[in-house]
Amino acid sequence: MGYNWNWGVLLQPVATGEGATYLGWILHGLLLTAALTLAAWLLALLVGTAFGILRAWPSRLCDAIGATYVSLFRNVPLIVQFFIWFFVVPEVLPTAIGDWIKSITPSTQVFVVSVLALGFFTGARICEQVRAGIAALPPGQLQAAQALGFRLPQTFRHILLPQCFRRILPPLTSEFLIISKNSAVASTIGLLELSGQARQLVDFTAQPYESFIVVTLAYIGLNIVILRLMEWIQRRIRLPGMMGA
Amino acid sequence: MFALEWDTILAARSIIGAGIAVTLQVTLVAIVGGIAGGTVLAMLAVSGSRPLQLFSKYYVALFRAVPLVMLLLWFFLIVPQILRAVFGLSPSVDIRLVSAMVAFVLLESAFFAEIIRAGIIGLSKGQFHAAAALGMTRYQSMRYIILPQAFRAMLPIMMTQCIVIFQDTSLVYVISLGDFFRNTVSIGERDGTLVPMLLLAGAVYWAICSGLSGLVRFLQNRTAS
Amino acid sequence: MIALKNVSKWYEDFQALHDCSVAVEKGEVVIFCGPSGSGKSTLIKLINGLEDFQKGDILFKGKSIRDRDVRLPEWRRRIGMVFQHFELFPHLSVLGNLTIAQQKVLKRDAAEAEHKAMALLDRVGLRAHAGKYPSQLSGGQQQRVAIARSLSMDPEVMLFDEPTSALDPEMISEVLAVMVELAQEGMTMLCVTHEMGFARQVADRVVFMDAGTIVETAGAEAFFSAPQSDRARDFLGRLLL
Amino acid sequence: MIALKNVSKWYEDFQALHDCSVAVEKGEVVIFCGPSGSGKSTLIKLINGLEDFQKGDILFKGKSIRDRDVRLPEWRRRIGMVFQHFELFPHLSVLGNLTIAQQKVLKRDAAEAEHKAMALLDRVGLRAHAGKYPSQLSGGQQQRVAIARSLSMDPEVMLFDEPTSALDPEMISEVLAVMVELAQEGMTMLCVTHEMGFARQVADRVVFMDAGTIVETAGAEAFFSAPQSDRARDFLGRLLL
Amino acid sequence: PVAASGQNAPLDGTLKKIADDGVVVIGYREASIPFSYYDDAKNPVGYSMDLTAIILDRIKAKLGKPDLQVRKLPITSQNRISLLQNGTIDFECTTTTHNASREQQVDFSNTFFAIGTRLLTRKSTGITDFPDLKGQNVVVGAGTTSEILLRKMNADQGMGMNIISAKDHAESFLMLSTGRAKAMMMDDALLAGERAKTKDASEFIITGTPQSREAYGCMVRKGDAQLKKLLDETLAELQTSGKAVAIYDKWFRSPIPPRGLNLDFALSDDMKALFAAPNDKILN
Ligand SMILES: Nc1ncnc2c1ncn2[C@@H]1O[C@H](COP(=O)(O)OP(=O)(O)OP(=O)(O)O)[C@@H](O)[C@H]1O
Ligand SMILES: Nc1ncnc2c1ncn2[C@@H]1O[C@H](COP(=O)(O)OP(=O)(O)OP(=O)(O)O)[C@@H](O)[C@H]1O
Ligand SMILES: [Mg+2]
Ligand SMILES: [Mg+2]
Repeated sequence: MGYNWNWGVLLQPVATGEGATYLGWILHGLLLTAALTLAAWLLALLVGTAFGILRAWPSRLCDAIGATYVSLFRNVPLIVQFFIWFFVVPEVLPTAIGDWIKSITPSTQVFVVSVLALGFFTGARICEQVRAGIAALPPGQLQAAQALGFRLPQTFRHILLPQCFRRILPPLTSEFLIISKNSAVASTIGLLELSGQARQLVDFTAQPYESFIVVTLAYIGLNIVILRLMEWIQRRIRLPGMMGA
Repeated sequence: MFALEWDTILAARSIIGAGIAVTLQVTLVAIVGGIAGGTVLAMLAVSGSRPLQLFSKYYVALFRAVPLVMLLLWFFLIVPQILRAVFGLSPSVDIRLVSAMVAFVLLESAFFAEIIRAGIIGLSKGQFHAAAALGMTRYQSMRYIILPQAFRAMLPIMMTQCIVIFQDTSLVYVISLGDFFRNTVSIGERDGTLVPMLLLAGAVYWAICSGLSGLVRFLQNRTAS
Repeated sequence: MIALKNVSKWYEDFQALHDCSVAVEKGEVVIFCGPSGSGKSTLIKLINGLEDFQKGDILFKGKSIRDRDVRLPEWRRRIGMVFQHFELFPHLSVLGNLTIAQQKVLKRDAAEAEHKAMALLDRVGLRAHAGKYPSQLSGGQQQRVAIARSLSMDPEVMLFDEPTSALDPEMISEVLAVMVELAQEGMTMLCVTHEMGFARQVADRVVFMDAGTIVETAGAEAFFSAPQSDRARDFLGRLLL
Repeated sequence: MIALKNVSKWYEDFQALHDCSVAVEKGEVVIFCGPSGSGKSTLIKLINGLEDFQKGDILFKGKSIRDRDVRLPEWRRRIGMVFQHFELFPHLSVLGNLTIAQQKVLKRDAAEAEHKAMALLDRVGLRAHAGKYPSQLSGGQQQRVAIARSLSMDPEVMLFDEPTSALDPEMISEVLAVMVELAQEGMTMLCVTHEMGFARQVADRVVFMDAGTIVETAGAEAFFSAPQSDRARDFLGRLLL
Repeated sequence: PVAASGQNAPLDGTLKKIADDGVVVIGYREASIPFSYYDDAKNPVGYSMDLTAIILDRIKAKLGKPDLQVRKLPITSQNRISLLQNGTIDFECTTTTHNASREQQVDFSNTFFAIGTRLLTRKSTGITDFPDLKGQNVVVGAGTTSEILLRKMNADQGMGMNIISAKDHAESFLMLSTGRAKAMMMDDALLAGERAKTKDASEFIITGTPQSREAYGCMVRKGDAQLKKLLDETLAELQTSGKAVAIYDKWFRSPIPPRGLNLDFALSDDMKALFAAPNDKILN
């Protein structure tokens, strides 16, 4: 088919004269993907837990607020959410703030936006897991805590949430894996994470196969590392006598 | 900046319409192809043959490890000639649409395979034995006894997955395929109305998906009672 | 008709059957009994080729299940089987349960299959329920449908694995009645059951198993009145309590 | 100490309690009994403010639960409660179960809480199990930990809702022994139980409920020897069978 | 008489394939104003498309197939080389810069356009040349020569620019018009096209010293000498006969569809030189 394989291209200095190699770009992309995944997962955990608690809180209003969040963030495609965070949010905020946002270093901007978009999108899924996890606890646990004089926030903090998190740990760690893949959408707003680097390499080297193969392998490697990590965490957090330990 | 210019949207309705057509085509092909491929993979996974089981397992693992964005780019940038050869496409076919469809079918096959496999494993061993005891071959028991039950049990999850697919088709953006979302964005970029157009796109997706999720919940409750 | 020759079977490391041999003649009714976990279900499943085994041989009308030209689906088709938990197909109506294998396996046409199904439903007293779904029937009715389903394939032998043990007491008799009738019509039957009254009534022979071995094989009357082995005596003693 | 005044409670449309009045003095042990669904658990939960009620009033040391300055967590803290299914916190060790509320609610420091916890574990005979998790204990041990957990909050009254009915028979006595000791030390106790031997031993009074109403209140001896109402007689008759 | 010698040689390469299939497939760009972009009816039009049409007529004549089927496929900067290599398209004349790294994979015809890479900015920013970009946000098209040049300049001269890589011209311009970027660097002709799209075109200026001169050529498969020769001859004839200038005036100096805007973009010295002496050289 007339393709000139040239794996050496990966080790060539980049055409932009920035003193890196193309492989270095890919590694940088891998680092960004990992950082983005971790940051977004933490945010998702935070947001998802907060709204999950709202949904489980014995108050119709709180439940409605949580449900609205879930509905909004689950029923709009991720890429649309990325675009809205990136293009719409600075425009609907007061002009001064919007202009300030736009003046931030672009690479920082897209990274932060990516964390927000992925975090809130995944948070909606985690919210539902937290809600279900709390609902699955025996109702006696809430009563037992209250009978000891715990206030509701203390009950959630010390009794319900710790149990809920142990139960939902497997889906929570899967979300980590899902975020690592969804993070590729960040390339659409210009973040040069792994998949963004793959495309940049195609542009600059005219050697599409080499860069795509390397980047795909990087994703598979990342996937395997995360799976191992998930197993490790799940083993660590298991309680004696529970969940088949 | 925020005012939707309805007349420009109206003027662009053919572009938006073409986008919707693409979105629906990709969604439909992904669902039909994904369920077909997923069924085959699930059957391989529960077949007695070790190599087939491994094939199914690694297929699913591979396609679930690679981001959809990468998959779309692979088929669009890297291997369109393979698609052409495999499908015997005429040179004038828009390779982006075919790439998107193939990428989605391959990926969704992996997802549906997991769902259907869970449905099959959820059945008691007795059902397999009962079918076999009547003299049914492996294929016949799958076709007439096991799969109908597995599908029925997994219907809500499969329907939810279909909604996810509908949302995910918007990622064809990365291969410049003009689906509903991309065409909406293009109009916004062209007319300087990106903000309202993005909000419009979000609202349309939200309305459709929350409507469909509501429908799934309704059906679920009805079959449960 | 059916013969097991020194059959041994392992589930991974665990040996479930040790060197079992039984021979069943045409028209005979043989009852298998023994404590839980003794290997009765395993033995029944082996005869129908539903599980693999590692040693020995199983013959049906003189032909080995290991024979190169034996096709398992055909083998199983000729041997009927009734399960403890009925295993009706929940997504098919009663009629559908009775016709599907006739049509797909025996390639009977719809009308013929339906005719046969209705005749069998008549026989087990459930003609009126043909259109219902399994979940709408009582356990006893479901088990009778399951027997009719097996019979629809014109089996030459029938295997029963504790067909009444999942049933409420008041439904046991209606299932046993169908089985008694079958036995009286001359069907060759191998039946795992703890219903000793039924066994007494129809059994030609009783096979007593324990811990994967066949401990004792005897004529029914002899077995119940004077079991040879201690273990069988012990077992019967506890059963009749 | 505790008084219910004409309390009525509805679960949506269903009236679970009709106009119930009881008064319990300091140091009294009052047993609640009655058939299933008669409202015993509901009544106990109301006293602890775990459920809302629509009519009447509940007083604790003369103060109404409806009072504006009553804070429910504090109210509940002062009233101990033991549940049928123990409700230990499975993610915490036995020691953790006993210290967490002391630290978070009573703001005791870790050392003090642990000291108290160990003393209580000693008292229920489980000092050696402090480091285990609830799932590693037997039911009887779990319930004794639950009692110790309640006591760790220095309650002025203890409520028990069928504390032994989820236990295997051989474990009931070890839990009852702890409760008898408590009663003898002068703890005010309200206890739902069907253990009539225990009731006879410790009860000052027995309250008999049926269908959401208090049918009879009597001294323990009087109740067991000569119940006034037909329903109580009937209930006792069936219980002693 | 020039063409006659060609007609005698046996067909090979792409021309043979076209003759065999009875179909020729060309690539076009969807939004490169005024070279190749959609008119109101979603047909690709533009300067490059006019040249392509003339080339296609030549091919039909050469093959003696006036009814040769023509199919048009939209391409992007990312897939154009792949699609050409794998035979999806037969050639493309759009806006592809002829450079050395691409020569590894494909062959280029005679140059049909020459551009300089410059800046588009709002007049109000006061930016007039590249040194003014110090510490500013600047947008370029991802994978373009401009991106390479700008990043190089940034690294070499420590200018502290924040460089945004946008995936296409439209997105680049969006960054500029929404204020995310102070300036946009690209091929000057394309800058003129982007500027012409907007309603407040007068607020924007094209400015700055050209950082590079680039030659657009048609891409053909590597080693396909016969097709390249046909393209070279066709383009040279257009350029020397003055027809090319007429086409240039049509797209760069007159109102163009869909909105009747005039780019008002004068013929550059490079273009004049090119039309005087057609060649297939890489500009520096
Ligand atoms: N699939 C299996 N894998 C591993 N061990 C098995 C399997 N099936 C049965 N066994 C073991 O083989 C032994 C015999 O089992 P089998 O079901 O044949 O006993 P049974 O006589 O039918 O008992 P029951 O009266 O309880 O039905 C038992 O110890 C059982 O645990
Ligand atoms: N959360 C609830 N919602 C609706 N009805 C309830 C609820 N809890 C209890 N009930 C009803 O209130 C009535 C009294 O229940 P309660 O649990 O107090 O009975 P009990 O005397 O403790 O019975 P048991 O001996 O079975 O524990 C029952 O009919 C029960 O069905
Ligand atoms: Mg069995
Ligand atoms: Mg109760």
